Amino acid sequence: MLEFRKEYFADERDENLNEIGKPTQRQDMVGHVTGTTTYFDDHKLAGLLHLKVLRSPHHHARIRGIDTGAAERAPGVRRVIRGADVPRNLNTLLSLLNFGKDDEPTLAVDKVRYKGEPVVAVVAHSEREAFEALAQIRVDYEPLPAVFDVEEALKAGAPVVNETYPKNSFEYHGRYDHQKLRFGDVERAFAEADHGLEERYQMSPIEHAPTETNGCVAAPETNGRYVVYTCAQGLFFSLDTCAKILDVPSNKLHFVGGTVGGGFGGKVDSLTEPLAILGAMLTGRPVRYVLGREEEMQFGSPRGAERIYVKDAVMRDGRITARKVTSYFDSGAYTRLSSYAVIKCAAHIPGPYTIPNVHADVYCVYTNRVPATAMRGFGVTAVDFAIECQMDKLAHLVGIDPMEFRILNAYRDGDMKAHRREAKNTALIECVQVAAEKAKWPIREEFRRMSSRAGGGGARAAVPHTPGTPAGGARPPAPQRTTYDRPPQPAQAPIFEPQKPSPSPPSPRQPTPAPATTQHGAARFSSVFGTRRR
Amino acid sequence: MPIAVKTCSSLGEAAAALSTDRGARFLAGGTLVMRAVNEGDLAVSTIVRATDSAFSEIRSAGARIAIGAGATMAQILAHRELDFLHPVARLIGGPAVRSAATVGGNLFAPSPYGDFAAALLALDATVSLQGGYGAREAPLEECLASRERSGGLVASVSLNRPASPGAFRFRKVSRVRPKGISVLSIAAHLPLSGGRATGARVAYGAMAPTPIRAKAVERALEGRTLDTAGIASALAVAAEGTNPATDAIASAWYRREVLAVHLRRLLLNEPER
Amino acid sequence: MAKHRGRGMAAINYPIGMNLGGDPSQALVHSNPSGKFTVALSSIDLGQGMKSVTRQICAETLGVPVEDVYVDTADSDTGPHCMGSFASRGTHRVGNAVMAAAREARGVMMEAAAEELEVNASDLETDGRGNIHVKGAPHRSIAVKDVAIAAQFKQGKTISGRGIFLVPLSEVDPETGEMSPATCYAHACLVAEIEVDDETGEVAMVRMDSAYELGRALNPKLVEQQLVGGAWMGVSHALYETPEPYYPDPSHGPRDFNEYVMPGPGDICPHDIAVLERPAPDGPFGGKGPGEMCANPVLPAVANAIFNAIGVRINDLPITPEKVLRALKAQGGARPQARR
Amino acid sequence: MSKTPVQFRHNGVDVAVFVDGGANLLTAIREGVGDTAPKFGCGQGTCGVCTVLIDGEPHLSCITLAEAVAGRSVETADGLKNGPDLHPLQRAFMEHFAAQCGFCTPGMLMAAKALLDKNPAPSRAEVVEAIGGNICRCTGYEPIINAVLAAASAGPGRQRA
Repeated sequence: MLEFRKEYFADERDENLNEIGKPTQRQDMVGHVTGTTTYFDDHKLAGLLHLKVLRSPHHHARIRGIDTGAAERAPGVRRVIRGADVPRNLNTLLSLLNFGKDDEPTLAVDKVRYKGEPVVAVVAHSEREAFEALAQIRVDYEPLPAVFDVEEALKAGAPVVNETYPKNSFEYHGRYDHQKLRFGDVERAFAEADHGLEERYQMSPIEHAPTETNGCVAAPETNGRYVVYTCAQGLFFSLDTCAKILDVPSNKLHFVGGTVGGGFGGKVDSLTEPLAILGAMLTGRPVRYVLGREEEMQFGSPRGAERIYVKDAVMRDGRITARKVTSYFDSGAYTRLSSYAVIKCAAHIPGPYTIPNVHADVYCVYTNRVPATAMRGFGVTAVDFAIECQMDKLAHLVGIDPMEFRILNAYRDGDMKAHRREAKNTALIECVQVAAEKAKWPIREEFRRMSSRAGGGGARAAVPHTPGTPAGGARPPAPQRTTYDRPPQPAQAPIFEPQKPSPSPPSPRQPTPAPATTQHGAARFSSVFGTRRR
Repeated sequence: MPIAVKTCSSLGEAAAALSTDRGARFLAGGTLVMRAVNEGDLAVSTIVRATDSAFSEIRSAGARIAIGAGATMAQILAHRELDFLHPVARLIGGPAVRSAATVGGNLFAPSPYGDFAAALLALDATVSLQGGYGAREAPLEECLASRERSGGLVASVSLNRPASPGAFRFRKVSRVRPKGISVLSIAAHLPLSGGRATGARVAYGAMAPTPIRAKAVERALEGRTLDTAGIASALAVAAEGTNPATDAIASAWYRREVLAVHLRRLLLNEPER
Repeated sequence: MAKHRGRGMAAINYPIGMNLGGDPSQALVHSNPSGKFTVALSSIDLGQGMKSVTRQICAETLGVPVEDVYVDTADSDTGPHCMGSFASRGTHRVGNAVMAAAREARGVMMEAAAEELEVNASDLETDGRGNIHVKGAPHRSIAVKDVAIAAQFKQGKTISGRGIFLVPLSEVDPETGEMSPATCYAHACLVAEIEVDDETGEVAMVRMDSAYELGRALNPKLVEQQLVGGAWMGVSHALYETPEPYYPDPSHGPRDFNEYVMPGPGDICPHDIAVLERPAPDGPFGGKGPGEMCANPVLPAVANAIFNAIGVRINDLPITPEKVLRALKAQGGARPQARR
Repeated sequence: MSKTPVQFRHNGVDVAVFVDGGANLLTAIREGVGDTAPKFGCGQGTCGVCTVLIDGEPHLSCITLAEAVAGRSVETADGLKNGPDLHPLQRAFMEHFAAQCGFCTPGMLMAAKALLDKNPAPSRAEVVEAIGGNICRCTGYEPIINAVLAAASAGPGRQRA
């Protein structure tokens, strides 16, 4: 059951549109119900070869030797691929945004850092022959102590998971092992609070479990190009990642995809594309590399676990006066995208509430498990769980209805957020009011009358004194509005522009000098942190 | 080596093929063998099939019922005289699994699978084992205990109809509805004499490496009424002889912890969650 | 044995688009000689409806019927650059890029129509049914098809447009965390009602009531798909799924869909949803993006409902029967809280 | 590698394909016949995206030995529509927006068809049971259940729980 509550924010909308707001049928629906929607594995290619990988049976081990002799001679085998065959066998996904150091091989060479890490790939005529060849590969491992707990991993003397980051934590701004968020003075607020509450929350990893597993088919095209049928969630993200790893110009690769059997974040990592293309390059034949379901479940990157400590100060009248968060992202053995989730998490704290004193330290930690990646709600789902459980406990502590407690502390238009930007276009209060009404959960009249559009700003717009930060505690807030903050556009205003060149994108707030040298052939999309490598 | 497929017209021929080839596996419903083949299990080099129609026949004569090991869960569900087994068969997989999964295959399904086998245990089933040179009968319990090393082929299972329609009870506890695999399952045959249990049979699925009889419970129920007081001593020994696994579905601790709760609910006919 | 019902709630917001910017998407729109339009993207439809929502955005902007637009997301040779489908960026970022491209194409289309009708382009408007006419004079009209033919074969114009939407880079202050992480936010509040079996620790969903604010709902059916499916995933995250059931011990990971537990069709509960629309000033027709945030309020709402039902707090996800049972035993049994 | 010929009826048409030893029916249909409507989701018999009907009964084609369908009749989602006319289940799935990524849809439709062919007026519980072996990660199942109920012909079964 779904209803639209058009009475809310009606003055901000124009309902006189032709196509927008209509329940138009999906463009892809006929294809879906007739089974004719074409996914990456639905292309028929003559002479198709199959690629399978040998994975580490150890969580952490040194590789003393690899013997692929018997596998190379096995029936049906066209090519055995080892780390040395990969042109650039070290990468980090966000190097395309110049964020982080290359830390992950396509095929492990000296060491395996998680159970399931790919070590050798075999390309054979049939899947059965590939499996048979894999069974004939001998790898001499020297098992090493492993670490699985994020807080254990940060202790002195913990096994070093990933030598690129010898402290088992991602490096931020060239100097910190975590991302900081500082806003106001939490310690003073704790000292002055009526109540304090500190709790620990833990989210286990989560598997994306799309019904279509990760995979691709790569095939030689004409002119030395390779076509790749893929389920990548970012077509160019994967293309440029492959161009870098394979050290080829990006226009040698032609990616075809865009129709994916579920992703949820699990198809961002280019888990199969680089090896499949390399297989096609080395054999001159189409190569299919599709993860089996057990591989997908056990070795496809999951949403990483998070451990979160939340400490709050609350007054008897229900005002939350401080929130302090320490959070650990379990990145697994390599960075992939967890470094970015940390930033997103830091920005999200303290949740959709106006709290005058906020303090957070967020860590990206390496452990000997399957590297984590993005998933629906990346960087936010777990911290929302922690914050909202905490909110329930605080409401209970001060004896206020949890709905009213949310409304009381909700952020409103014009309030200053902890990451020092003004809250705009907020609607938390209205959501609480409507949910309460639907659930027949009584809230008092004064709370039913409150609005996200009133009562914010003013004193709530100030950046408070923040100890330990540059003099005065606060820089003046940076410009609030980007070039894209257009006023609401009445749609019947004629959507017409005479032909002219597209408006050039506004320049970033801080101009980004072109990097002096790129370290790989692929174009770098943008540079989140300028040219400084962190 | 490509996989060889041997299609045999008789079970004897199939049993002979199995006994001479270490890489041979008997294909019934496919839920175990085809999965292994798909996943590159190199231990399977030959698939042996039987086309003998008797292999999937269900025959009832009086109180005794013989079910061909190749009978599927769907066949069980379609057979009116096996209505007491319908609640069991209906909880095996989804409909597509039930049109393939066989009674014989369920005897070899690793824990936590094997709920149908647990039901058969509670019904004192015997199995007919086909070897290369002939057939023999054995109690199901014995067959399960030696299933990892037995070379024979199960041809059929035989069981008696429950003493009365309400005497056979079955519960399967799973996390997912309608198709979840077992946290545990409990089957019980509870004949009553003068309102008291006599010759009770209780079996568990997923409480040990194979489905097992709960003999301490059976003994404790003897001569008791099926009410709170009457079953108390049975509940106290519910976990005796169990050796459950910790797996993705539940821990050994949890399985042991809730076993007596579910046993009580079964014995008292309390509603499930 | 006792079953205890409880209700809990949670409220959340969610940032739209890739954190920190540096987040571009491009689109190309062009007409064939019959006035039918193609949108070329390299963006990904992974079920969320990328093709469908950008098709509506393009049709609305051009002023033509939606059937006259087709979106192709397939190919890196023909679709211009897009970062990809993640971070709830699709509708907002790609939608804006398509709008910009469609606006440019519309500009050419209107000039071509103006030339045919011998009026100023600024005096023309589209009727949304495939025609362009003089404002206030609907009889002075020309079909988009005829405009396309004239542009192609007579005037030598390409009815096409390019669009890019870029959220520029924002730095993060190392000391304070000052940053511009997102351009707009979606919101939600959800009430979960559950039932706990205090002997087994099993938690069953009873019902959910929710309110989601997600900017303008560009297609209400696509919104419904996200909210219904997303809330199901939220229940799954709350009570069922993980590849490491005994985290941080990595053993006993599931290998298939029997072992990876997620709610089946027999586990779902009624869910009543209200949708609020506060248009995003920078969104395409005010759209934000409901795809990710829809799952998030369910997790804490369920945890809070369990407290309401039996008085135990479970701080570890997923909230399995085992965790509930252990907590109940530690507490010495259920302590139901005041009914809500 | 030696191949084995298998003949069967595919959506009403006799076909013959050559398969490897131990090949499953899904591979025979996708690669041999060229019908890519049934999908590979697990190869384990646990997800249902490869569901087809064999002699009218639902089966998981990934765990069905290809040779075992010799002489039998196999139906896939590709054969659901009658010329240009969509099957009532297909129309109902469209009307109820019962697909997002679409990957589970061909298998889901066949599981539903197996039900409706035998029980044209199922209860909600019967629909839940019928699709219980099919995983959908996108929709939350509710629209699928509603679509199957809508596709079922009207009857007293619709009113049952």
